Amino acid sequence: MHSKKNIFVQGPVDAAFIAESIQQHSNKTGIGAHSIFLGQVRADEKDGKKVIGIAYTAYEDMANEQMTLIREAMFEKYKLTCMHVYHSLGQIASGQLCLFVFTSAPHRKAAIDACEETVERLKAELPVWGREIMEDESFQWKINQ
Amino acid sequence: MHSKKNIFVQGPVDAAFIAESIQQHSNKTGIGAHSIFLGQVRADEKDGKKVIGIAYTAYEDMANEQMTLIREAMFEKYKLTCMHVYHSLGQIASGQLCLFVFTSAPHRKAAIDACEETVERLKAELPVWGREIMEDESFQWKINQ
Amino acid sequence: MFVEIMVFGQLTEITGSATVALEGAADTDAVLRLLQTRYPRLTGSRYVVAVNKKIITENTKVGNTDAVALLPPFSGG
Amino acid sequence: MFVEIMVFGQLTEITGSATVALEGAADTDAVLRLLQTRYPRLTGSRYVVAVNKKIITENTKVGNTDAVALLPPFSGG
Repeated sequence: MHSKKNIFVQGPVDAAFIAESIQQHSNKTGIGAHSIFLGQVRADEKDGKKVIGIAYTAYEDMANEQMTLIREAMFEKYKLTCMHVYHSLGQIASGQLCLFVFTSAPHRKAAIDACEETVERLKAELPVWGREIMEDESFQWKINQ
Repeated sequence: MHSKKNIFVQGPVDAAFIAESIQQHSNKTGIGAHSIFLGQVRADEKDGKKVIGIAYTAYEDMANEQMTLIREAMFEKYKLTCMHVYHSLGQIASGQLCLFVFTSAPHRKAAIDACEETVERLKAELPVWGREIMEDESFQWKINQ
Repeated sequence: MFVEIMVFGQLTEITGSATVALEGAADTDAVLRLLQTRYPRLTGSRYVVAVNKKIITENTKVGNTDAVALLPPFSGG
Repeated sequence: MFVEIMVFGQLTEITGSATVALEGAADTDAVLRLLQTRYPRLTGSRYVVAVNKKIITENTKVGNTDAVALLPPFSGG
């Protein structure tokens, strides 16, 4: 469970995939709580131009190794049953999902805290870059808050 | 959006319903983050007997009114785009989902904080009762931590 | 004065039903006295009282149009 | 000594490609000096250097089997 996984998926995360992931936990009857975070591409307006999508690239090998470290730290710190992370690569249109973080635990506090901490850490620590595509086909590089 | 809604569903919350709820937000392109909490019935062991399910009852009218107050407080306190809450009634087997809290916002902090606070408040404030059904058909009333 | 009391959760095991009709109670203190006389096990039980879907913390007048409810500790979610 | 440098994100707009081959750099300080000479706009850019998928904070020896990468500020999620 703690070995190196590939978190990247080509294109958006789709809702059916999320449903399937949730469904797969119904036989883990020690779980009492799931916490899910979803990142959705926002149609921000920048300098009067609308963002129509974000194109994601990553240093995939390094990101997957770093994610393994984050995952191990989360299992160390919180009493978790499982944890799954998926990040999109390629162009994701506004309104589509680009990030799916899913933690499960016997009790809610562990699931909720681990999910939030994982989101914060992966935004800060994973070598992933988003290029915002504008409606006029110009672009600018995303900056995380 | 802030008018009184019915949060109760008969039977478990199913994964396909969650997927549909997520999907319905893809046209709200001001959203950047979704936070979801799911409660799953745990197969706890109590006095050597396994919990096979929980039967939920509620003072529905009062719970829906109280949930309206919580919802209004969340929209007041956090910059949210939307918020949805569903709670099961009737018997829910271990491994099935009994609670679905779903908050969406332009930015992650509001979505995450509102989701967690809503979960805490609804567990403390909604007149809902769970009766844990044991494998030998005996039962005991659930106590929230 | 006729009041119908709604009873929930584990308290229904004491009352044997989800509603209890009471005669001659004009306020919540009187309601509780009558109920505890009829169902002595209520005395040792934890619950709060709601009138018209609001939890009350002091004695409150009630009549036959009021929704009075006994609520044991919540355990939803 | 031949080193291939991986370049990511907005830095690829400066280098014009995702990899840059360098000759004659034995450590990361030398790599950066050569890169900044070849691509002057790098000097004003924010980035960190990773060697073998770990971010380094001080000068590090590199050879042709090491994975050297220039990483601008992350913006995933």
